[in-house]
Amino acid sequence: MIPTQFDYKAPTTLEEAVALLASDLDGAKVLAGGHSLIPAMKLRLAQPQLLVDIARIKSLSYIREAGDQILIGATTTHYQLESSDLLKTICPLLPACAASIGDVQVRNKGTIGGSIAHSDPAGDWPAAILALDAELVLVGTSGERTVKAENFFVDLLTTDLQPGEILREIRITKPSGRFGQAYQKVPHPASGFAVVGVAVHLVLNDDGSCKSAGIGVTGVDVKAYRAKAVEAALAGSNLDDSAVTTAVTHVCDGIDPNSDLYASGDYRCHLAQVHTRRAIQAAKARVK
Amino acid sequence: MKLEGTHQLEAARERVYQSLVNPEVLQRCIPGCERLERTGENTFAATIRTGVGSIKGVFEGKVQLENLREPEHFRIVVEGKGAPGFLKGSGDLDLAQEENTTKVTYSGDVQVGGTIASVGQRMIQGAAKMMATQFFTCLGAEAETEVGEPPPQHGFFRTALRWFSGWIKGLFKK
Amino acid sequence: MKKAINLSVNGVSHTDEVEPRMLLVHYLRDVLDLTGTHVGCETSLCGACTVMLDGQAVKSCTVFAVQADGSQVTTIEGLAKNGELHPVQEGFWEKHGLQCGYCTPGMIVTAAQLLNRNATPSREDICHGLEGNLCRCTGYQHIIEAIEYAAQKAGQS
Amino acid sequence: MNDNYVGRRVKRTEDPRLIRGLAHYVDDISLPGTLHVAFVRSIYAHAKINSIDTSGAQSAPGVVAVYTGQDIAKIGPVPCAGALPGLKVPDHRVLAGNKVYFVGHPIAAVVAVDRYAARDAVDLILVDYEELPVVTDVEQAAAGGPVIHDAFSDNIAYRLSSGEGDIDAAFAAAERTVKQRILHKRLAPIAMEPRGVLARYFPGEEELTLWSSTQIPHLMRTQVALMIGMPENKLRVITPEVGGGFGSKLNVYAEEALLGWISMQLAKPVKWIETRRENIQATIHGRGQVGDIEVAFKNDGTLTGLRYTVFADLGAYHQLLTPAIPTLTGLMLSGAYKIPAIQMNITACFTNKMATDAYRGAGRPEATYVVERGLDLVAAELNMDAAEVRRKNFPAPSEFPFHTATGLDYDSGNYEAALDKAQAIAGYAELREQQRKARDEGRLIGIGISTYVEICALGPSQAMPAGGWESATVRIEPTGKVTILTGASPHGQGQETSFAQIAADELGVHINDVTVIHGDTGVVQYGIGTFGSRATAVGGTAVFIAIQKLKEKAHKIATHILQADASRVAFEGGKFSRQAAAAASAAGTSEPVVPVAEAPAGALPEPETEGKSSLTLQEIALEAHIAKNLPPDTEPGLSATYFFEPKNFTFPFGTHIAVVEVDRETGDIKFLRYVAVDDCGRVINPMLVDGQVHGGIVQSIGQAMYEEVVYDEQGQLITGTLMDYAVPRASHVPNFELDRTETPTPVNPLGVKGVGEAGTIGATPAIVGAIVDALAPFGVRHLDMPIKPENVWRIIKGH
Repeated sequence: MIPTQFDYKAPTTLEEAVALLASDLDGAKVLAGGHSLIPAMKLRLAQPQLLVDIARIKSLSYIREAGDQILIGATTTHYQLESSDLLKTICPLLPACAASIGDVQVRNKGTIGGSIAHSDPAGDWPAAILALDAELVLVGTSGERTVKAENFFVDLLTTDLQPGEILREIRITKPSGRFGQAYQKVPHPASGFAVVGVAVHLVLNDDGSCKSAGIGVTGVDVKAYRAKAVEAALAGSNLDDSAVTTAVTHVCDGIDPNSDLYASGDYRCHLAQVHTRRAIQAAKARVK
Repeated sequence: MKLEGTHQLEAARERVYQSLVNPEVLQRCIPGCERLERTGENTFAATIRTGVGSIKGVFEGKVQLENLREPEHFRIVVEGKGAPGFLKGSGDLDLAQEENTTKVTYSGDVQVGGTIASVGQRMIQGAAKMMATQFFTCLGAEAETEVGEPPPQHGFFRTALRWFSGWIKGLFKK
Repeated sequence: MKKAINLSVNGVSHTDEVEPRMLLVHYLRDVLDLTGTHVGCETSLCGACTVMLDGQAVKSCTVFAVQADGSQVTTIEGLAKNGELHPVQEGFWEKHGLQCGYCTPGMIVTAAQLLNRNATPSREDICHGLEGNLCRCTGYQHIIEAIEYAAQKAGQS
Repeated sequence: MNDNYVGRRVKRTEDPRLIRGLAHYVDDISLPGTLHVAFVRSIYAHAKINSIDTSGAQSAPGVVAVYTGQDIAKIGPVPCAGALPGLKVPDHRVLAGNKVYFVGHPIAAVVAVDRYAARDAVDLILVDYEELPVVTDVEQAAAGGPVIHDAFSDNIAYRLSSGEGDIDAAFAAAERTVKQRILHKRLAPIAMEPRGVLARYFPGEEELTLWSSTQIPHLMRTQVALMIGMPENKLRVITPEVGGGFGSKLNVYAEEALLGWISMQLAKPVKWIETRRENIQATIHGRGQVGDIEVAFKNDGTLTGLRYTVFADLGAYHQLLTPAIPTLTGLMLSGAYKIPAIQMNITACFTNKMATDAYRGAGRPEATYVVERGLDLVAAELNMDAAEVRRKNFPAPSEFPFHTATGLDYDSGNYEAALDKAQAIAGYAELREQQRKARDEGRLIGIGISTYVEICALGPSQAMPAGGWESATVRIEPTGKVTILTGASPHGQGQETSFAQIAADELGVHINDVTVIHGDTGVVQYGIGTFGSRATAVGGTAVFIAIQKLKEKAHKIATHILQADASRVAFEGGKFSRQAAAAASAAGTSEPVVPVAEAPAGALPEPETEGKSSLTLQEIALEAHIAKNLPPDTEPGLSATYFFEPKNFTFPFGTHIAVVEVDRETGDIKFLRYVAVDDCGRVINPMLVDGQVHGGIVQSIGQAMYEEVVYDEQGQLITGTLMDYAVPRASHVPNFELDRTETPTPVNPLGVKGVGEAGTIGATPAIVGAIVDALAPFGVRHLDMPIKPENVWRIIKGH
């Protein structure tokens, strides 16, 4: 319940934050909403020496359109995303995913950037941003770089963020054309984390066939992943029940699924299939 | 938790064996091993600073090699204790020459206790998997390195890790 | 290593020096002696420690006091105004929404947030809104009825 | 009795402080200069302690003292009240000696200036462990396994067989039999407020006060006094607000005595508040049985015999009632049925785990569960309806008191009425029809029924380890306010309201003029506590009878002052009146007719009783205290104390019906309906009764579908936080449809039976029965709890 001692800095600019992180590459951690880091600190599983609180950097919290992109600041809270009227219109997958995270208190304080940077194997955001083929903007002392979501998640709790880097922004190409989206989740009865979570972004051709599909899966592997085999099987298909049912059998291709007390790997993959199918069907039904 | 699997390494069996029982290689390949000091013929005192993501701990313990039958078999036992609890792993490794490659078959057991056991149930399998992958990826790289070459560097592991993480499918059976 | 913080709790301004690691819940309880906010788990799950931070329900066991510097905090003690119970408090009393009372302050603060955002919640909305609060006594039914009562009551006034 | 309050939905008088955050639980009490204690606990399930290095902690900032097993030799063992023949009782010290026996076993206590410093110092204590072989499986423990306690030759704490009737003959002559192995996994009670103790020693007065979150302040006082060698009358236990107990605080724990002792060593207040991880590791667990149920029956469904052979997983040590819990299972194996021969065989074993003990229901849910599962198996075997096989074996209302082959005499009952009512509410016949149709459509709907009986109002002292009575003092103060002191200290049940209801009606006063005081051994006469669904039936009865005693005295004073013949003075509407007048004042009144006046400031009023034809209790109380006009040989004051000893237990009963639907693809289980008709005898406050039932059912849902304390093979407790141990949330529970029948008990004058544990006893078999019934098309007859979606999916997939 009680973390070890640490020093705390609350810079008001990103530059200051980057400099502070660089001052102690091993011991400093970024604090955003704190809803991944503080629980670990309370159990003393994480013992950072310095917390750099980026929540006071005003310029990091926003949801806005810029050209054909949606830009989301890293310290935007889950609740801000859940309740964004703009997103409900232009990219409803994001509010839907946000609404399924933890609970209202967590959503009020937890941030999208913190969640993505923590890369919990059962976190919800990674699935959504993978389905949307998002780009992540990382900033460090040597400047800024952009990484595709699918290259960002490396392993269990391990991302492409290098020591000293801060995730600054999430960029998503604004969905266009005839598209439909859905997020399906089986929450763990105790923790609320995804036993399986599947985010689907479908784009249809004029004839109703599938132009492209983005499918992000969380909870199943040590990190969230894009179910590319399913995406490939759907592309060009007419998305009828048999096409979808066949496509989703590939959701665990190349994956060694997690096993824990609640669900074995077999069952997880089975759930992933069922919920991928349900999510695809729900997304299809939402195409306007 | 049981773990087992096989690895095909592009090197002769003797070469692989020598890498596997070489303390310098072990220190480089046991994830987070900061210190490995010989305390007996096949026993070593170890300091391991390891973890995943922001979850980190320092473990003091020992590494022991047993049942050495060069070049076909040995057993490795790793034990560590630290503030987050303790971890113990043991594995039997069997090496078989298959043309120009060596097939390493291993079966082992990992136990954790203390805080990591009581709070980390959901991720322990993933963490063990990740560390075993790191260990074997590293060993593979070491064994495949030509004699006299400098040992592989950290950056190589990071890249290799990415590729290998999908490759150990079926490695773990509960 | 202590940091100075200044925050307003239930409308009263406080300035203190605290260790950065001090959790907001410990600041409220141990420093300000506002013990209505409880601690029920150590993994940010049970919601007993829920308070309003700048109008948003948060788990005060998962916020450092330093993070709340400059903020407005409302705890269960600050919910009743001028001696008049908040409609959710009334609902809990009227509908027997509590037994041992330990989870109650967190439940009430969370329910107040729920009604702020949705004045006419369905049973499902209420259950979804209470995902972050555990109660071991009531079986939730009376809590749900208490919140329905409060919604109705607030709607009438 | 007046019925202004009793039987009505009276809002709780304790709520205003609770809903405003102004109530005080142990951790809310702060004394100046309080030191904080944190524990070093074993991370091994079984190990020898070679050494403990406390030097780092001793010199850490803020640390005042560190204690280990070597320092506490003068503190007596943690008590066990289970006195069974041949019981092995390990020496259970407040800190581990040279061995640890379970994960969470306390090894050292650090005392520091605040909780942060204490916690920091815990990490600085180095324990050198030498691991020993571990036994976590109870059957392995019974079969040999590593022996845990050196003092004993094996791990078997006791064996016991009980029951009446010729069980062998019953099985030999049986037309049919069924047998099923059934697991009752360990559960964690998870009171939302963890345990906590604040101890303050007064060196001058040589007095110790302990504030503790406990269900049994007086028993704790006695036991802690014995443990730390302090005169019992110098020890005061105060139970402030208690944030739930569910049996987990019906105990005397190592920490309670140790904190008292530490306060005496340091002459400072010391506080320890349990963390949730400590709570899951080192507060008692419930259940923990593995057994075989065998039922003998006739082809028409008539039960002829029942045998339950069980291994009970006690854990490493006995807590207060650990060994007694499985024996309670044996008592209730007749369920709601006529079964001529019953036998229970217990093998109770030590394992490298925390002790099991009383968790809501305490041994009785296990009994109800195996009996009800047994009845479902009989129904399946005979292709009978689950309700009909039950109905066939009920004793008729005329057969009460009903003697069971477990040696009990059930007080009163009408089991068929409850079943009929529940079936009517559920629309049972239509439900079965819907189920048939749904199955034709490929949907999996299941209906589960449980017709339970529980044993409550614990209980006659003869049947209890020590004292089954309860006490009450009722006092009318000089100003007319009514004070009730009860030994049944509550932890959420609402006795401040329900006891005040009883008193207000009996005394004809307004409920707000009654204050119920509990949980302070310095104020309240000796009492037993709140557990075993006993508070109202035993404690409430004590209040009721104490009031009658008080009224006898008041009557005597009234007769004297009114100068009337005793037989002509009657108490009605809150007044003692000469009979002629009584008739007039008795005219129907819905509000209490004697609102007690406020005392004028400064001085008590002079009694103005001259020439009156009636006297209020307030007036009599004032006379009794001023004592200038009392009958000869009358003690001044107006109070009465009564210790009520019940002659029997009570046996509430009811029918629960659960309807579930299983998702064929995922194995997900969803409630469609939940109907419960409970009969807890006479009802004092229906709102509180409903609350008790709701809460109990949800704990049953937890047990049936989510909850399980899991130790791995090495004895590591891997469901160590609420991230893995799933306590049901609002979204997990259905809307409950409750109703009641009311069959008063003859055991006490209130006619109340008790309801605190009905939900955890009656509901689990209905829920499991419903899930099994949903899967009946796959040939399933039994599934062990918790039934998770994956279990269901595997069954469906296998077909």
